[in-house]
Amino acid sequence: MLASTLSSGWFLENAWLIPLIPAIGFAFIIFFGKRMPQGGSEFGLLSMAASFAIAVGATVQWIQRVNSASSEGEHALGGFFGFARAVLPMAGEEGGHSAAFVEPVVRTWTWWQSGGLEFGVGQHIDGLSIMLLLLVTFISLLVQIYSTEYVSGDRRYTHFFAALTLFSAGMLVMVLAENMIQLILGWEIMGLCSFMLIGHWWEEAANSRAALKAFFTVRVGDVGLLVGTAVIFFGANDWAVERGSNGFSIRAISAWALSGEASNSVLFWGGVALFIAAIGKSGQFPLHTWLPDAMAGPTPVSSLLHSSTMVVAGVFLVARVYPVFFVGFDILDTAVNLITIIGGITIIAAAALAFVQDDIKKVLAYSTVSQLGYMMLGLGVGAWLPAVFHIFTHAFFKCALFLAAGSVSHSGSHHSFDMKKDMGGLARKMPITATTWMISTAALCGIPFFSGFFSKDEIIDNASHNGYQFFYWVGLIGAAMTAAYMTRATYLTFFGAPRGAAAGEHHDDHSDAHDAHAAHDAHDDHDAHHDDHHGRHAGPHESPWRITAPLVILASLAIFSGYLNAPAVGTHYFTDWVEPAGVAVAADHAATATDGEEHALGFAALAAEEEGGYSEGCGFTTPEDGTVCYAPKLSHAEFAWSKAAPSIVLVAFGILMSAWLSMGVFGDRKHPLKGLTSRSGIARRGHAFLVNKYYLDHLYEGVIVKAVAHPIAKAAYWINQNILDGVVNGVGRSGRATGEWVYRNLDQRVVDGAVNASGLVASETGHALQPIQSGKVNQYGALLFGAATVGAIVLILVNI
Amino acid sequence: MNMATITNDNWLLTVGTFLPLVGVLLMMFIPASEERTHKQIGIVTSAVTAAVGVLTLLRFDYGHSESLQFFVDSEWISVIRSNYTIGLDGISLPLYFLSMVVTLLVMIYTWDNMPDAGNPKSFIILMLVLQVGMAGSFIAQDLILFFVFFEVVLLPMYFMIGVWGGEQRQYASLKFFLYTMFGSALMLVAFLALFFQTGAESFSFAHLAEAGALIDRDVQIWIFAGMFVGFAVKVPMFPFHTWLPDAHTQAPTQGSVILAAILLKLGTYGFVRIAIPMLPQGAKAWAPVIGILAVIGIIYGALGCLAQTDMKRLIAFSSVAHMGFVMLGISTLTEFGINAALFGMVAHGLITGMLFFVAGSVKHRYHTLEISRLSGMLIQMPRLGWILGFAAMASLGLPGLAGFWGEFPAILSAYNPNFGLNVGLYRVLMVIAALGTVLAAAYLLWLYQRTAFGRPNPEFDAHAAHPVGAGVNDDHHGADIHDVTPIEWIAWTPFLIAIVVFGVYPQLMFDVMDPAVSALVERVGAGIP
Amino acid sequence: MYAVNFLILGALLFSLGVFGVIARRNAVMVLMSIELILNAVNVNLIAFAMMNNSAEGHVFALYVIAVAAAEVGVGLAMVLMIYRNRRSIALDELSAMKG
Amino acid sequence: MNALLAADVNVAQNVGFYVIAAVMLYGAVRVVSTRNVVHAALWLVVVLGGVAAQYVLAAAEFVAISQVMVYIGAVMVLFLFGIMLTRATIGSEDGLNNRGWGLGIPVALLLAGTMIWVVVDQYRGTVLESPEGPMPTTALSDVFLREGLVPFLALSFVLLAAAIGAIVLARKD
Repeated sequence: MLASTLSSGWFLENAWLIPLIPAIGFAFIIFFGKRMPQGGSEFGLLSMAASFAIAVGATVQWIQRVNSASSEGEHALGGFFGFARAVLPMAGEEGGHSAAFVEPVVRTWTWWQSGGLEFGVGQHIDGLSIMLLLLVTFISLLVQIYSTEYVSGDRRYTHFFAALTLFSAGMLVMVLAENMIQLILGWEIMGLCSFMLIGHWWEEAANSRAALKAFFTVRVGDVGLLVGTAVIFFGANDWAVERGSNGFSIRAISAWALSGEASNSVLFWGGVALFIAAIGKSGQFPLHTWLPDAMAGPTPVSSLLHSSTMVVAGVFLVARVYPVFFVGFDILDTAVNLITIIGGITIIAAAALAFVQDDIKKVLAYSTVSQLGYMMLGLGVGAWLPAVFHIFTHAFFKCALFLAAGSVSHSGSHHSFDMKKDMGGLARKMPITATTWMISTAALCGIPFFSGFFSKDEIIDNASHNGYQFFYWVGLIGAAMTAAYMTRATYLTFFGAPRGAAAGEHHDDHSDAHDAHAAHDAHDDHDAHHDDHHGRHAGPHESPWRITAPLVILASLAIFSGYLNAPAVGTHYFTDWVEPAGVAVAADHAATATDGEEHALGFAALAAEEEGGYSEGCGFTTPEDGTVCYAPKLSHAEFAWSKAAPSIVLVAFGILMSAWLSMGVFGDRKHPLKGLTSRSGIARRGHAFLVNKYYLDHLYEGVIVKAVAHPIAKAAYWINQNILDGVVNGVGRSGRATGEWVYRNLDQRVVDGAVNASGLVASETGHALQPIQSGKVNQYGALLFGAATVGAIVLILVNI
Repeated sequence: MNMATITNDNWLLTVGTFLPLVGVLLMMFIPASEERTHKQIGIVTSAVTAAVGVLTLLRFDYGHSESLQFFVDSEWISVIRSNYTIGLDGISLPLYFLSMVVTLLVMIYTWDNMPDAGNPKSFIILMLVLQVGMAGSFIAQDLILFFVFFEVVLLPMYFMIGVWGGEQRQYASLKFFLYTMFGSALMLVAFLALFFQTGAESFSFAHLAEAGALIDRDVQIWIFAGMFVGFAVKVPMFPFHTWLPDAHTQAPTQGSVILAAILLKLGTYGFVRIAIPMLPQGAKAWAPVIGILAVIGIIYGALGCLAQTDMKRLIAFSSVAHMGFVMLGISTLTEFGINAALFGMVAHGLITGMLFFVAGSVKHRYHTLEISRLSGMLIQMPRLGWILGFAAMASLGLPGLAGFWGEFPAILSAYNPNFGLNVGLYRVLMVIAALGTVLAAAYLLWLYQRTAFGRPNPEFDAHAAHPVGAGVNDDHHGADIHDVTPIEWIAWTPFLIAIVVFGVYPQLMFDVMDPAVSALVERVGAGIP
Repeated sequence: MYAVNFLILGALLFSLGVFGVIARRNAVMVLMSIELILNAVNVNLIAFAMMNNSAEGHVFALYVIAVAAAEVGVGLAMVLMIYRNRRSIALDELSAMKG
Repeated sequence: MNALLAADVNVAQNVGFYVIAAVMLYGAVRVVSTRNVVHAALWLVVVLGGVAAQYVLAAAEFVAISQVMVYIGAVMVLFLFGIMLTRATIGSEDGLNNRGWGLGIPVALLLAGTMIWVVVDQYRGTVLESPEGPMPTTALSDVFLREGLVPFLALSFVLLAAAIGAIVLARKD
């Protein structure tokens, strides 16, 4: 049978080990961590390494599987082209490579049952999950290595690693979730760990409040997740049960959504509910306020949260059950839908906010938000693959950026994150950090030939390709703004004159220093460490290898990861490996195997050829009887430098403009001695020039920046802090107030009052005790006989 | 019982239920002054009882969990046609066993946490009697028998609160007593009405479940109303809940734990086992009311929690919210909902019981439960702090812990209720209930942040003299502010393990309950034209 | 003559006894009221025995009398003891003392 | 009064019944209402005596005898001793009723009403044919020593226990 040629392998079969190992590692850390020489971090590292190894193995085997499949599907191309021309004239050139449907590797074990239905827990391995498994394990590993140095000597070192490991485990569970419940499981575990990690230094009220806020805001979104899951479940269940599956299984849901039998309203409302969850988790526009506050956590946490795990979860959710959204919001038939709106707003709003941050981590935080906006936008405009690809590339360079920022604060600015106070001119002191930072920045800005370019540009391109013209422009503007604020941050951190701690000063107001100070609270054994910490930080210097090594690796990936799918140079491996082919396959595949059976591989490729059911096109027309679709057939805009040109130009413009402004604005603020000499040297050469520069300076700072950047961005920021944030806090506060009121008035007065007033307990509520005590026995007598009588009477009445 | 019945070891239930009385008898003859002996007897007795419970678990035929097992049916009060009918099926098995385990653990906890009023003799005797009542209620298959056990529970708890309680114990205990008595009175009337309406032939559940469905609708509604009040008081549901916070706050730790873990379940169990199958049409008529009240309870309880300044009272209010979820599940009359409700009962028993244990220990150390005065628990006693955090997370329904499996399926089931109940209404209820989970997160995290995070309150740091053994890490411990003691570990570990195990692999319980529930829903469906 | 007579008499006595139990504060008085109740029951027993002339009714009445005697004995003894400890036999003070 | 004139009713017996009943009820009312403990005890004697008389009317001599002996002989004495030993004031005393004693009235009325209604509803018109001679004591002894034996023994134990208990309780030490 043809399917047998779809290769599989031990790693694919047992991918479920990948989340299991870190989970066990977590248990080990909790129970034995404190007794271990390395305080339990070794368990974390070991487990992550093991998971990574398995993930690599699985990836390799998956690629083999894909190749074996597409070799089957070769001569399905003709039909594919035919369809492509028929439906979408532009689609022909691309996608000749993803014709054959690659059966995911699904295994399930019975997890719980209800109403006679058994629901499984297991693995659902397809391109998407493979990609994320690899990504998450890899980045978690790097972050843990980095942390061994970064949080060394922390009083809760062990707990930190425990939480970190469990966090990765949660994300991994979610990534290979076979059904929605399992997805929720991973989703919530991550929420919990983010609470533990962001609030890691909970001695400071601010930190614990940030943690609370993060968990709470995400939890608000989770209502959507619960409701959405319920809606989809009951929508899909009957359909799925007929085919030996159930309404939780992700495959069943996808197939059902595309089967054409699903009611659109159910899909729409289910989609909306699920998307609300995604908004909360991925920090999309109205609910993004928790994300910057989450910077209260240690830097490794921020990097892990914002690169590949926590915030990506929302995007992953949308990508995972994409058919629901595809049909529910009928993407490709509209010029605007909920996802694109939210995504677009997020891109611009977050980017604008990033301009006015002094805290380097907050700049990165907002840039993350805005990049997530891109991913959402991509999914919204039907550019599934570019969006997923952007998750992939973004993870590397964003993680690198955060780690670099951490490295700066760790070794350069004495635990401060304030760019204006404590940084500047660090490029010379910390060459490696600076280089990696700038590479990653280039990638983030989308400068050609860096990874970010290939992913982000694809998204923007497809936006116009699929008829979302407006959001095409939003994307472009966003790109320019990204470039601008990143340039500003780069300049403030690494160029110009050193300021504050960067200049070796030891200012002792650590008001703004989040990190290690909280860690070094009054503990004798740590005080020693604390001191030599200071000692090591006599002045800015490069960080030790455990910090720089991950940086270098990530930075190199920030360059090269893009070439996995660089149409500019004609590579499309990523597309081949990750994108599910939108072809109809024989229906018996909807059945999920149970009891750990590997999913029966059936006539995937065969069905695809024989009755060319796919040529109708999944997601556009209903698949013929006996066939189901697991993914909509999407077309890709083909790449052309001409189309890429506008974004490139805008990016370049953004960079130059911002660089120019930055130099002007921040160039010679507050004159440290070093800066003065150089400037006086210039002064000797040409007075007029200096004066002019000064005027320009004045002009920029006084007019342009103040007039443009500040009011607008500040306004956005103000809205953010006061209105949106106010809502979140307000909800909490008003909830509290309502509670007070209800409790005091309703509960204590009305309901309770009624009881107390009823002569049995007491005539007056105030001194309830006195009357109760007096004549207890007699009152019981009265009560007893009274009750007996009443009972008797009713008996009689019943009996008449 | 005759030989035939002995062979399929149905002596198990009778023994398991009445074994504690042996201990009671024994203790009668030992002077109250020998406190250690009494505690030992208490522990041994409840341990043996639990052992019998384990044996029951082993002998239980999981293949037929929908049918009654260890069934005994022998003459009791033939005058009123009430028999000694007992049996166990998938619905009652978890609760039956839970009651035994909880009693055992509470006994162990009592070893060095005797309430101030002292006199362990009567305290332990009361707990043992309580155990008999609880276990009996879960195995009874005869209305009168059930009622007797149901009432047996009442008095010991009354004295527990009234004698070993806090400052306002008389008030709280009397309130508890009157509320429940009021409920029981109406309940008894409803039982008798049902009995006579079905031709006064037998009180056995099986008979009534068949005959009850034939009563015409209006009568069913009235009888159901009576049972509704009786059980709703015990649950407690929204308008009848005000006894709960007082009782919980005033009761000794042991009392609170047993109250939360088992007693509240008697009400919900009554709904599932008696009210709904025996009066299908009445149930259908009342279901929307129950659903609405349940959801009100969810939101209302959560708001109540947000308003609390006392830790124990907060936990008590959270019970109202959680039982709201349980009742919501029941009110949908679906297999999903009732499964969820049954799971929720056990989960809530474990989790809230655990929370009350922690609250008790906090009180024991700080001599206050004022949230505003507690702070930095994680520094002064990290282990206790972590346990509190764990329990809080479980309580707010985190997946992977037991609470989730009671909460989520209940919400899920509300999406389409059974037997043509008003779908629109229930979907609204579902959304509101889902919002309730957010509030749950809010108050529990708020509690945790206020009590566990931050730095210890100086007023307690002051008398932090010398480090004490238990659970030392690099923090110093006050003279009486010490971390979890060995006894507490012994008493708590089973709870913690159970919460995780059931959370990770819920099939353990669903597997037992589901067939029974399906059969039950089928029967209900048959009774609804 | 009519059975109703006896039964009504019993009912009235019983109710009076109940009233006494509820209303009285002095322990001894409560005991007396209980005696009233018991006797009311006895009257009924005898009446029924007469109705279907059998001896059981009488036997039961005798049982009741005996038990009543015992009850009074113990009850008064307790009252005495309580009085000795508390110098009062007012029930409400008693119940106030007990938790 | 038509009850009196009913053909098959022994008038004398009825008159006796009503007279005694009236006395008893009055006594009972006084028992629960008087302000004087001693008086209450004495009124109780009246009631108990009345009961005994009713027994006689109902042809239950043996019960009547034991009633007189046990109650009026023993129990009342006990009561008087109790009153005396607890130094209840011989004169009238206030606060003999507790607050909330009013609660008793409705309960009692309700109870009486219910029972009477039930009784009347059930036994209206049933006539107790006046028995030929008193119930023979042998019959009683038969019941006592045959099926009634176990309860009889149990009862004796109860009495014994009560006696001992009373002694233990009341003993000064």
